[in-house]
Amino acid sequence: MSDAHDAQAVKAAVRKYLIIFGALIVGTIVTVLVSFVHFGEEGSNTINILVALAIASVKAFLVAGYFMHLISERKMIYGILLATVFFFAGLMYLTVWSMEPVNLVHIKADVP
Amino acid sequence: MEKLLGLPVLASEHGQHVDQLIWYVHLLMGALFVGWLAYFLLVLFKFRASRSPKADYIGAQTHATTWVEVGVAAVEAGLLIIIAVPFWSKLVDNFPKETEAVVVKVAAQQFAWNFRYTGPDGEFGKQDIKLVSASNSYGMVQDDPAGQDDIQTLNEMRVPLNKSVVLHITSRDVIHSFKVAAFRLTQDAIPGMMIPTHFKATKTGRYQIICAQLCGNGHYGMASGFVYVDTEEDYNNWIQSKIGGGGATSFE
Amino acid sequence: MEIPYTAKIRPDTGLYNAKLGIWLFLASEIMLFGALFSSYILLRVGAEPGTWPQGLLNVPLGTFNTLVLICSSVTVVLGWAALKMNQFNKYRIYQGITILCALIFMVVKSFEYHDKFVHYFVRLNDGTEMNGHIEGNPMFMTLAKLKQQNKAEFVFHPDAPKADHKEEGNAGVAHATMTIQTADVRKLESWGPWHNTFLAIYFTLTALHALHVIGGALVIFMIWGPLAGMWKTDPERYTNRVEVSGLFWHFVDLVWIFLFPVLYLL
Amino acid sequence: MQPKTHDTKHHDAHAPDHHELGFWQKYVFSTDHKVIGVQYGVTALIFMFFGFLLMMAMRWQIAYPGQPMPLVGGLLESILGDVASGGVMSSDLYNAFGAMHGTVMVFLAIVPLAFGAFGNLIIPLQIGAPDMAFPRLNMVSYQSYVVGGVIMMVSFFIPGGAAQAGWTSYSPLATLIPTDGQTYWLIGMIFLITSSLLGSVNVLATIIQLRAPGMNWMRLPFFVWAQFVTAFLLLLAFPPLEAAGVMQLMDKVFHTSFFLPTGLAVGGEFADISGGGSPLLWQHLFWFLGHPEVYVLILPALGIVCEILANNTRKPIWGYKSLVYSALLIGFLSFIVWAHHMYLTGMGSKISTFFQTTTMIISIPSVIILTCYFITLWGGSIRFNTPMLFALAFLPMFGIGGLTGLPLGFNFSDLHLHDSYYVIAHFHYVVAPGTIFALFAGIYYWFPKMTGRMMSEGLGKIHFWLSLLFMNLIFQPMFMQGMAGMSRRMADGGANYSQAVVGEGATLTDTIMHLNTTISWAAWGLALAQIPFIWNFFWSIRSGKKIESDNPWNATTLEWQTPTPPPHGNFVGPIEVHRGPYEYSVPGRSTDFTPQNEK
Ligand code: HEA
Ligand code: HEA
Ligand code: CUA
Ligand SMILES: [Cu+2]
Repeated sequence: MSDAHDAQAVKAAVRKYLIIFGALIVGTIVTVLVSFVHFGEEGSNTINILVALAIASVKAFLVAGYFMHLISERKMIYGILLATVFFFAGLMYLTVWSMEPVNLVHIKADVP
Repeated sequence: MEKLLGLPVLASEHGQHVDQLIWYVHLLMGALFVGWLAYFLLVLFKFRASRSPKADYIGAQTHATTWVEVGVAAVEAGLLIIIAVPFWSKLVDNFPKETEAVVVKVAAQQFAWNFRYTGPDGEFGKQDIKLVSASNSYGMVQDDPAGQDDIQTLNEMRVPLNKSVVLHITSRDVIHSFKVAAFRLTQDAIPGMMIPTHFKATKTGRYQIICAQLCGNGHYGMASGFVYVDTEEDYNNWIQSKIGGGGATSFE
Repeated sequence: MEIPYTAKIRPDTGLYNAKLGIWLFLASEIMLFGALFSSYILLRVGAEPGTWPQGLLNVPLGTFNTLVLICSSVTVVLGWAALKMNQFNKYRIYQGITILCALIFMVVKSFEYHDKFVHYFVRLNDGTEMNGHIEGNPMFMTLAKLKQQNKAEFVFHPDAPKADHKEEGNAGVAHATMTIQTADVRKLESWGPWHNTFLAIYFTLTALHALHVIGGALVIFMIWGPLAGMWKTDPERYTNRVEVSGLFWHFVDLVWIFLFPVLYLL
Repeated sequence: MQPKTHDTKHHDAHAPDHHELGFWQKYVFSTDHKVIGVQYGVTALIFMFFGFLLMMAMRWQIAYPGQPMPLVGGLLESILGDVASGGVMSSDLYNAFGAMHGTVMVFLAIVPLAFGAFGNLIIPLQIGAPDMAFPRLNMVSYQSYVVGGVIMMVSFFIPGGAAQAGWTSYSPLATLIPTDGQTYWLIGMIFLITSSLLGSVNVLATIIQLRAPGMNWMRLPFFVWAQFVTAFLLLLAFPPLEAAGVMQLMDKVFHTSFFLPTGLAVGGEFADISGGGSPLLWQHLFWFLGHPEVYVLILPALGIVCEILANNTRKPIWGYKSLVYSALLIGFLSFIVWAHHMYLTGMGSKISTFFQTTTMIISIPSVIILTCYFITLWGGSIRFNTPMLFALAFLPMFGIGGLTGLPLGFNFSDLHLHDSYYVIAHFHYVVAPGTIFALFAGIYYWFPKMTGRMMSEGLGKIHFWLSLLFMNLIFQPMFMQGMAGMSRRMADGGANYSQAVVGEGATLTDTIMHLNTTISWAAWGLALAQIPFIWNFFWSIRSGKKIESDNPWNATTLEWQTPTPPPHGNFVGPIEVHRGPYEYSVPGRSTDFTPQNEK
C-alpha cells in the first residue's frame, strides 16, 4: 500500500488539504460576518438561515469529500450513506410536514 | 354484520361507514385466511413424507399466486380510495358550520372530563392561561360578558339527536383519549393542542366515555363520564336548567 | 483461522473491515444528530412568534472554537498523510496538535457553560422580571437553596439592556446593582437547560457533541501514545487505525460546522 | 461482572472440555461469536420468562380485579411494599408491570434472542466466516445489553417502582409521574440502544466483508438476508429514539420542556415549567423507531422459518429472489409508515392518506413472503419434526396477526379499534405465536449444532401442541373484546367500564367480561406448557441423544459443514462456495441434499 507511487499521491494530497483548510477558515469567517447583515424582508430571517446553511453545507462537503476521502470512496459506502440520507430526509421531512399547522386539524390550545 | 363481528351498538351517522369498512376488510381477511388455510392443510396432507417420499426439485410452476397478490393489492387500494380516504377527509376537513351545530369544548384531566357550552349567546367567554388555578380551572376572565352564560359540566355531556356536534378536545395535564364506542369515535386529548372533531348522534341513550389512552394510575377508573343523547326538546330544557349556574367552576 | 480483511482490502468491496465499520457507525450518528436537529427545527418553528431567544451565546468564543476544530481536522488528515509517507515523527507532531485542539475546545466550552450557570433569571412577587448575576457568582443557585442557607437577601447585578438585540425580559430595568429580599422572589433560576427551550436544546446538542469530542480525543490519544508500538509491528494496520479514528474526528468537526451557525448565529 | 450468574450454569454444561483460556476469558469476556451467542440466548430466554411472569401476574388482576393474588401476593408485598399491599396489585404496580412486560419482551427478550443470539451464532457459520468482523465489539455489545437489563431490573426495587407509562413512554405522562422509574428506564434504554447499534454494525460488516469465497449475495441463505435487513433497521432507526430518550431524560432530570407544552395544569395547579415543547415530537421519534422495530421482531423469525421449511420439505425455497427483494422492500418502507400509530392525534387528511397508503403498500411484501413459503410446500416431502411443526404453525399465526394489521392500517377503522384489545391481539399474534414460535423452532433446529445433542422429540411435540392451543385460547378472544370496545392498559380488566353502565349503551357485556377469566387461565396453562420445554432444554444439554454426524438434519447450508460444536475459528480448512443455499433433491444426485460447498 505505502509504495512509492502512493507516497507521491499523498504528497499531492497534502497541498489540497492545506487549500481546503484555508477555504474552511474563510467559510467560517464569512458565516459570522454574514450573520450581522440582514437579508430579505423585515422580520423574516429565512434568507439568513438559508445562507448560513448553504455555507455550512459547502464546508461539510469539503470536510466529508476531501478529509474523509468521500469523493473517491467505494460504492458500498455510498450505498450506506445514501440510505442514511434518505431515511434522515424522511424522518426530518415527514415529521416537519406532519407537524405543520396547515396539515393538522388542531390549533394550539391557549387555554386548557 | 355488527352481530357477527361483535361490534357494540351503533349511535352515530359516520359510524355506519366505519362498520362498513371494518366489515369489508374482514371479508378480505377472511377470504385470504380461509383460502390459504385450506390450501395449507391440503398440502400438508398431500406432501407428507410418508406419502410423498421424494421431493420435487422444481416444485409448483404457477402464476396464480401473482394474481392473488395483485388481487389483495387491488382490494386494499379499493377500500383505501372508496372508503378510508374520503370518509376520513369528511371527518377532519369538512366540519359542519359551527353556527348550525352544537359546539362543546372538552378538556380532559386526571381523571375526569370537563365540558363547556356557549350558552344562548353562541359564544365562549374569554380565557387566559395565567388565570388558571385550582378555583378557576378554565382560566376564565371573570368579567367577560360572553362568559357569563357559558355552561360548564363535569363528566356529563348532553347532545341533541340528529344534530351535528362539534367537539374541541384538549387536555390539562397528560394525554387522554376521548372514545365513545357507540359513536365509533376516538380522539386523543393532547395538552397544548385543541383538536376538533364532530359527529351526529342517531340514537337516544346514555353512552359511556372511555379514556383510551394510558393517563396514569387512575386511567382504568376514568369511567364516570357519559354522553346523553336527548331529543331536541329534552336537550333544550337541560340547557335552560343549566344557565345561571354559569361561571361556576366544575373542577373537583 | 484469522479474521480476514482486518488490514488488507477485500477486493470486491474495496474496503477493510474497520473502515466499513466506522462508516456504518457514522451513519447511525447521522441519524442521532439528525433527529436532534429535526427536533430543534420543530421546536423553533413551533415556538410562539417572537419568543425564540436570539443572541444568547458568545459569538467570538464560538467562532474561535470553530476555528480550533477545523484546525484539528486538518492536522488529523495531515498526520495520516505523514504516516502514509512513512514520517512517523511528523505524524506525532500533527496528532499532538489535534489532541491539544480538543483540549482547547473543551476548555473554551466549559467557560461558555459556566457563563450560563452563573447567569440568573429572577421574577419577583410583584411580577418584575430580570436577568443578571448574583454577587459572588454562585452556580446553580435556586430559591430553595437560598432559603436553606438562610440568606434573607442577596446582591444582584442586572444585565445592561442591549442596544439592538431585544433582551429577554429586562427592558426598562435600570442597570444598577441592587439588593433583593429573598422573601420578595417568586422564581430564581440560572440559565441552565431548564430556563427555556432554546437553552434546553443548546445544552443537549453541545453536551452530546462534547461527549463525542472527549471520546474521539481519547481514542486518538490512545493510538498516538500507548498503542503506538503497533507502528513497528504492523504499520499498515496502525495507519488504518489512524484513518478510522480520523474519520470519526472529521465527523465530530462536521457536526460542529452545523451546530455553530444554527445555535450561535440564527 | 454482571453476567456471572447464568454463565456459571453454562460453565457446568461444558465443564469437560479444557482449554488454556481461563474461565473468565472463556465464558464471561469471551470474544468467540458462539459463546457470545449462547450468552445472549440464555440471558434473553431468562428475560423472556421473566416478561411472561409479569404478564401472568397482570392476568390475575385482569381476571379477578382487586383480589389478593394467590401464592405470590405475599411475596410481592414483602419485596415491593405498598404497591402490593395485602397481596393486591395496585394500579401503579399494574402499570409498571405492563410497561415492563412490553419493554422486557421487546428489548430484552426477542431482539437479543432473535438478533443477538441467532444472529451471532448462525451468521458467521452460514457465510463461512471464522468469527464476527469485530469480536471485541461483539463482547461489549453483549455487556452493554446486560448492563441495560440490570438497570431495568433494579428499577423494580427503587421507591415508586419501575416505569409506569407504557412501553411507549408517552410524554407528558412519562415525565410527570413523580417517581424515578422512568429515569431508570431511559438510562437502561440508552445502554440497550448502544448494544443494538454495536451489534448491528458488527453484523453488517460481517455479512459484507467476511463472506467466504464464492458466497455471493444471491447465494446467501435467506436467514442471513433477513438479519442483514434487520441490522440496517436497528442501525438507522434506533438513534432517533436515543435522541428522544436523551431529551426525555433532560425533561425528567433537568426539568427542560422538550415534550411539555406551555400551560399544563397538573392536579389543577398551573405547572411552573418553561414550556414550549411538543408531546407529539416524542411520538414521532418513538414510532420512527417503533415501527421498524416490529419488523426487527419479525424478520429474523421469517429467516429462521425459511431455513427450516427448506430443510424439512427437502426442496428449494420457491421464489428466493422475490423473498430477498420483499425483505429489502419491507426494510425500506418500514421507515415511512410510522405515523399509523398516531392516526388519532389530530392528523389532517393529507398526512393520514400518505401514511395509510404506505401502510397498505408494506403489507404486500409480507403477503409475497408468505405466499413463497406456502408454494414451497407444494411438491415437497414434508417431515414433521418439532422444529418443522413450530415453523409451520408460524405461518397461519403470523397470517392472523398480519391480516388483522389491515383494519388497523386504515385510519377510518382504526377510529374504533385504536388502543383496544384488538391491537393487543394483532401484535401478539405476530410476536407470540409468530416470532416466539419461530424462535422455538430455531432453538430445536440449531440445538444439536451447539451441543452435539438432539432435544427430545416427544417433549418437543407436547410443548408444541399445548403452546399452540393455549396461545390461540389467549389471543383469539382478545379480538372479540377489542371489537366490543374493551380498552387496553386497564388495571381492572375493564370492570369499571362494564359496571358503570347497565342496559343499553353498556360498553362491555358480561360475555365479553367473562372472557378475561378464560384468557387468564389459558395464560397460566401456557406457562405449564413451557415446563416440558425448559426441562427438555437443560436435560438435553447433558443427556440428549448424541448426533451421529455433524449434519443431523441433512442440511445444505454451511453451518452444518463444520465440526460439532464448531472450534474456535469455525472451519477446519478454507471453505469455498459453489451453489445456492437450498439445493435439496437436485435431480441426478445420490443424496437429496447438496451442500453449498460441494462442487
Ligand atoms: C412483529 C411485529 C409486528 C408486525 C409484523 C406487524 C405488522 C403490521 N402491523 Fe402492527 N403492531 C405491532 C407489531 C407488528 N405489526 C405492535 C407491537 C403494535 C402496537 C404497539 C403499541 O401500540 O403498543 C402494532 C400496532 C399496529 C398499528 C397501530 C394500531 C393502533 O394503535 O391503533 C397498525 C396500524 O396501522 C398496525 C399495522 C400493521 C400492518 C399493516 C402490518 C403488516 O406488515 C402486516 C402484513 C402481513 C399480512 C398482510 C399477512 C399476510 C398473510 C397472508 C396473506 C396469509 C394468511 C393466511 C394463512 C396463513 C392461512 N400495527
Ligand atoms: C415481543 C413482544 C411480546 C411478547 C412475546 C408478549 C407475550 C405475551 N403477552 Fe404481551 N405485550 C407486549 C409485547 C409482548 N407480549 C407489549 C409491547 C405490550 C404493550 C405494553 C403496554 O401497554 O405498554 C403487551 C401487552 C400485553 C397485554 C395487555 C396489557 C394491557 O394492555 O393492560 C397482555 C394481556 O393479556 C399481554 C399478554 C401476553 C401474553 C399472555 C404473552 C405470552 O404469549 C407470553 C408467552 C411467553 C412465553 C411462552 C415464554 C416462554 C419462555 C420460556 C419458556 C423461557 C425458557 C427459559 C429457558 C429455557 C432458560 N401482553
Ligand atoms: Cu385518561 Cu386514560
Ligand atoms: Cu407500525
